[in-house]
Amino acid sequence: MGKITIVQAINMALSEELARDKDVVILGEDIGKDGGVFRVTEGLAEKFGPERVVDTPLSELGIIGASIGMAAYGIKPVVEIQFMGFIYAGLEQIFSHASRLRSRTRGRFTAPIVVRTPYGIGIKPPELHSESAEAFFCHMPGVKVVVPSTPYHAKGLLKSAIRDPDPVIFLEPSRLYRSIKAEVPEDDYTVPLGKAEVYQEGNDITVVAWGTMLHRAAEAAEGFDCEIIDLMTLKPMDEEAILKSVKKTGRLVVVHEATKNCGLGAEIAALVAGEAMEHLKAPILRVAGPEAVVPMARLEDYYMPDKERIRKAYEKVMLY
Amino acid sequence: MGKITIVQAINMALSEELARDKDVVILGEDIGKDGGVFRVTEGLAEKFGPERVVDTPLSELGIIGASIGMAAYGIKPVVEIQFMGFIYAGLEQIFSHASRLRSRTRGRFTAPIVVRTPYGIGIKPPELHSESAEAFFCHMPGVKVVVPSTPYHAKGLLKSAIRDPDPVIFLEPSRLYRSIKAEVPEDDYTVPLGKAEVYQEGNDITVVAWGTMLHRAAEAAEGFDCEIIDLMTLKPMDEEAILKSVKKTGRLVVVHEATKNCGLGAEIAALVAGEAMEHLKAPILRVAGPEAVVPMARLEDYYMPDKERIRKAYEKVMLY
Amino acid sequence: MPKDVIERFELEFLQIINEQGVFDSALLPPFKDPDFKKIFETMVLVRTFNQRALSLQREGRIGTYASILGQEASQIGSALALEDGDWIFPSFRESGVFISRGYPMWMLYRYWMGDERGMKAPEGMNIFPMSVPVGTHLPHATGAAFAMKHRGDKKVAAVYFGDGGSSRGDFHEALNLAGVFKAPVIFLLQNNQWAISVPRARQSAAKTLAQRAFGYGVPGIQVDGNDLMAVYSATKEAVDRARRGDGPTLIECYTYRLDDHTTSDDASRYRNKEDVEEWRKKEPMIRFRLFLEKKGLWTKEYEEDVLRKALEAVDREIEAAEKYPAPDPADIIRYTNSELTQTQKRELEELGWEK
Amino acid sequence: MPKDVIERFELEFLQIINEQGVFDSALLPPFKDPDFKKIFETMVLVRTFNQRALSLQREGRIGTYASILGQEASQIGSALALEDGDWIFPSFRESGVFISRGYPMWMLYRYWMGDERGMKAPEGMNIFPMSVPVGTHLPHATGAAFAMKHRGDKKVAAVYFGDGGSSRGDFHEALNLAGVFKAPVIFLLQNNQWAISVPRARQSAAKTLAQRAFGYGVPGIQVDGNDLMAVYSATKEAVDRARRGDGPTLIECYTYRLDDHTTSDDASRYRNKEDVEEWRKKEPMIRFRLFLEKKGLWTKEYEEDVLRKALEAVDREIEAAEKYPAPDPADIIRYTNSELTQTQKRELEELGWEK
Ligand SMILES: Cc1ncc(C[n+]2csc(CCOP(=O)(O)OP(=O)(O)O)c2C)c(N)n1
Ligand SMILES: Cc1ncc(C[n+]2csc(CCOP(=O)(O)OP(=O)(O)O)c2C)c(N)n1
Ligand SMILES: [Mg+2]
Ligand SMILES: [Mg+2]
Repeated sequence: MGKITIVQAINMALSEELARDKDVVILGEDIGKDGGVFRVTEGLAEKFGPERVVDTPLSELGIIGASIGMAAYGIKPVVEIQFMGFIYAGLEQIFSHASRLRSRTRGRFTAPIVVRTPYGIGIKPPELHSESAEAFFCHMPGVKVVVPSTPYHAKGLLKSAIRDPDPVIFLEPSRLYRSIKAEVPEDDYTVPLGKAEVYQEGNDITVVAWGTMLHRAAEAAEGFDCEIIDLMTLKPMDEEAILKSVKKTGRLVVVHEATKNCGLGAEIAALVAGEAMEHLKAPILRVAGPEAVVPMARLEDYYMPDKERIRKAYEKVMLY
Repeated sequence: MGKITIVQAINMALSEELARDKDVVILGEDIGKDGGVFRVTEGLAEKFGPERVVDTPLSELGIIGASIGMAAYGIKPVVEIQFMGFIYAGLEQIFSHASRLRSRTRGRFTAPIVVRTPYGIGIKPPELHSESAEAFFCHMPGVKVVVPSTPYHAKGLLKSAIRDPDPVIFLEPSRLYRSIKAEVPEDDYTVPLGKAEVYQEGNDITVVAWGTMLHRAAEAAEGFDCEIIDLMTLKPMDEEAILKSVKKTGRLVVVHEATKNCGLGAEIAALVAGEAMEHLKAPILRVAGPEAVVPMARLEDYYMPDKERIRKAYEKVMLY
Repeated sequence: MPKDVIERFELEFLQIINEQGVFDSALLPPFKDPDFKKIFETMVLVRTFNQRALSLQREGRIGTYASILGQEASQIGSALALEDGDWIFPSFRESGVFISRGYPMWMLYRYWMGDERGMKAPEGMNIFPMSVPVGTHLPHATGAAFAMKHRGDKKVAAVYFGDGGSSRGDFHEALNLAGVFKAPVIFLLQNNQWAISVPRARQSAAKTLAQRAFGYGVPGIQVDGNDLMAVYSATKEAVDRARRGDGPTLIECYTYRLDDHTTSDDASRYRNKEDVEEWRKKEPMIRFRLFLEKKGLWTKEYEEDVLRKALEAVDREIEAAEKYPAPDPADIIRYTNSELTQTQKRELEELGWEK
Repeated sequence: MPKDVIERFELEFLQIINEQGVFDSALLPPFKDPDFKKIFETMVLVRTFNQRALSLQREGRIGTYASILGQEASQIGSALALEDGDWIFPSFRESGVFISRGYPMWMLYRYWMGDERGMKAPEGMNIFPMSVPVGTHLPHATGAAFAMKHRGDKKVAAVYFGDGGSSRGDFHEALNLAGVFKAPVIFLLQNNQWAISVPRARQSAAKTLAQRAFGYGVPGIQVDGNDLMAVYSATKEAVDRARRGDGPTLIECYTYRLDDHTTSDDASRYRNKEDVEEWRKKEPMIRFRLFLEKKGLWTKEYEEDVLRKALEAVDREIEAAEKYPAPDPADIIRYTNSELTQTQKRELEELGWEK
């Protein structure tokens, strides 16, 4: 089998999970005949039927809310939200219910839903189609947040997410959907949640990133001895992996697309400032979106951290 | 006039603003005859009539959404959400619309709404009545977030919020509502948004807090030389005030009720770790809620940072 | 071609036993005499539970409590139409539903004491925890019903919510999805005329809330919520329809909240005594007692005996609740995820909660 | 007492000009001949704008665009019933509404080029920016209408949204609040039968979407959305009612999306050509042309002339749009708040966007 895209890898994971377990049901707008606006679910409705690949009304609150009841009953819903900018209507369902059901009933009921949604900047779409609101979900105890950055991880992480006993928000970097290709095993492997991976080893700067920014941070690393960590599970975070690396390098740069203020970069910086201060040789820098919403297409490129901005941060921590 | 509570101070601010400007309208569940579940709006419906103190259906999304249209049209809505745990249904309206309307129309339309809501832990209520979700709103560019910690500031900040041209989330610490009293001038003063205040001067530790935790952090400070900053406006944050103090003390402790992960404490820690690293003599510590939702009454006291936990942090940064 | 009428709707109202205890025997569900007595006994038990909860709150032995006084028929009548495997999604004002489905009363008291363990429903009892954010649990019922259908299980989901809850977007999306999915779910709208201080007329300009059903292509009916037999009968019809695979129903139980909203509320601030007194005359126990009497099933001694037994039972439950060991603070963290996270392990240690 | 019918509803459908151009003169709004011609000219202009947008997109000169082909009557007919001071809350598929209210076409093109400045409505023109998150703008219209009432202004708000949008909780809460507040707002549901690939029948089990109105105690009507006169007439009635102080109305315009959802969509994946062709025969221009012809107001030469002028006008607008200077990156930050924050000042400097 040749190299495949993230879209195909996710499709493969969904297809395999639908085949493996009759209780897996996927729901969302336009995921049936249309195969999803990004074609992630292409072919699944034909293969598994409209009762398992369910086209829904335009009802984000409703389908996320319904998925909680489904999951509590014992089937396994995988909800697609068409773009992350439309997940906010379901935020109350996720935060007030999915994240708390286990705690509220001391384990009697749980809500192991998966909510998949494309996120991030970089495809010059209409407004609200470029959101990176991962920090909201990371601030919700009881919720897991996952971002794959390669086709291999996309498949393995999604399978883990589907089999996970907790609610998982699965964020798919829309810019990477078709822009990178890689070999992906056809067998049934998983990539564990909660574990980061060293994407590139190095000694001088620890760089933490995910999604599109992982690749950009790596491109920008030329000429620097960066240890680049692909965080993958944003929540619960692999603190040990980050601390271990920072203890080695003494420098930390976090790169993300979301607006800087209260983004996940803040948590990573705070973790290190609290637990590894004595190892730091430079300020902790965050390269992130400014205090503004993501602009429309004409200005999009200005907003998103680019190679130059990232390199500046690397330089700054090295020169400190 | 004698000392008054925060409830009374807010009532006074609302009453004065309703009297000052015919276009001020307050809306919410049970704010009319009932005077609000905390009696914050007591007497206002009688004074200003049901067209200006508007009892609404149970419709958080709807009233926050409607307030955006009202504000754009030119009247001044002040929405009460009964408890912060019920604001989530309106989060999309705040984030996808109120926060972006100015940017989206390059200033042609704006949404200067005020959303008031009691927040925080400490009154042993039913579930979801003890939320501290300030970080969500701080992560929204275009939104201001304000927390008063004394009756004086409550009145002055609310008046500023009502007159502010941007959307403001005004969080009222429910535990402080009636537990502290102070003299509050009867005249028309305001306390500016965006400015922190030094609540107590000191030289060894900068402590940043707001709401209930401000008072607790101060109680815990006995025997330490703490400079305690009452942040008041959580967004936009008074970075200068924080950095100035940390440059003096070299130590930072942030105290908040919300779960630590991706809470506002992370942003404050990250700011300092990025901008004032060279001044730090100790790790940055956050005293905050654990990775769990606020429990019900029987366990509530365990969750909320107490004097002992705060003192431990002070000790730790001093002994480092 | 001008202004053709393209659809017509009729909304029905069902009452079987009126306020004087007079009943329509053609409509009376086919219960046996012992069943009627059993129902009365449940009403007494539920009311006793409720009265004791109110006094425990006054004594500071439990926290805020939401009384169900006046709503016993709506709650018990509907719960009675369900079967053991069915799933129930209650709001916070459903003691009567819990108790008539056999939920341990001591656990309910425990919950109102502020202890999550009270909502850990016994295995096999599919009662979701009370939903505190009003109306937000409706989609859960739709989802569970979808799952029942998916699995081919002949079960139904029943969800309880108030007139206030009917104004939330969750109501709309849950009913609309249920209609589209033909999901076996019964929407039991407990219209008790008030959402704290907001009267029903301020909640919506619609004359009834049942008529919302038409907008979703779903059957809807308004029933006299103080008539247990009417509530039972309408619910039974809806349950049968759902179990047959014919989809959801919206039932508006027209009743009245006789007490304050909760023990934190003072209803005298916003409604007048006379109206409440009018409704007190229509409360469901009076009518059911008259009905039993007409059927020769009621005597004063019988009721006294029932009440005494109920008081004893409730006392035992209170004792059990009160002597239950205090919760472990580590539970705060422990039940957040399926496994402890790295952060949580560190926190448990730092907080000294680990054993 | 059993099952009394307590409410009855009838839903009406309005058509004035049928597919053959035959019209009911009793119902025909009192337009003069030049008005009818002006309306036709607007239809041509709107369609020209739309066709050019589609080709600009194919040439890579604008971004994703949502065609309105087939919906011209629903959009223009309703917009025509509004007055200049009224407020309009459009979705992203409302070019026809914008243009018939006089919104500069170059600004619309600019917007679809990915430039926020295209939604900076000219002063005095109260058109909200297109709402991208479907259905979320309905409460804004209710709120603006509330404000009009509060100020005693004799204005109305009109909000446009689709069949998909009607499934969202925002729809429910906005309509319910409008009913309670008796707010002067017209809910213009553009039922074009599709929400991307989801057909109307999958959006709700209800036969019509107009019947939702009953659930809010609000008048509702379904109109032939391809009949401009019917749309105008129903909207005018609703606008008059609202302006009189008699509250909101829900109007379902029954129409059809003839093109792909947007330029990013391929509708052939999910609907068959034959159905689309059936609807193409019913599209609003054909019928309006026949109507004009019957009234002796149409000739081939007239239409050719109108079209030529429209093409010229649209070309000028495209030119204006394309030569408009590029936006300033500092605008990204500058328009976030009323004033720059400390963070933003630092960021502008760091990013080198300050001038
Ligand atoms: C979403 C939400 N908003 C507000 C509240 C506060 N609150 C608790 S009960 C209640 C009224 C509920 O009215 P209704 O739905 O009619 O139920 P009832 O109390 O009458 O049983 C309110 C406003 C809440 N719990 N949840
Ligand atoms: C809340 C939300 N969910 C999903 C989308 C993606 N999306 C854009 S348009 C559309 C369909 C809208 O259908 P309808 O409301 O009928 O309007 P139409 O496109 O037919 O004009 C969808 C699903 C969105 N923009 N907003
Ligand atoms: Mg009620
Ligand atoms: Mg549509």
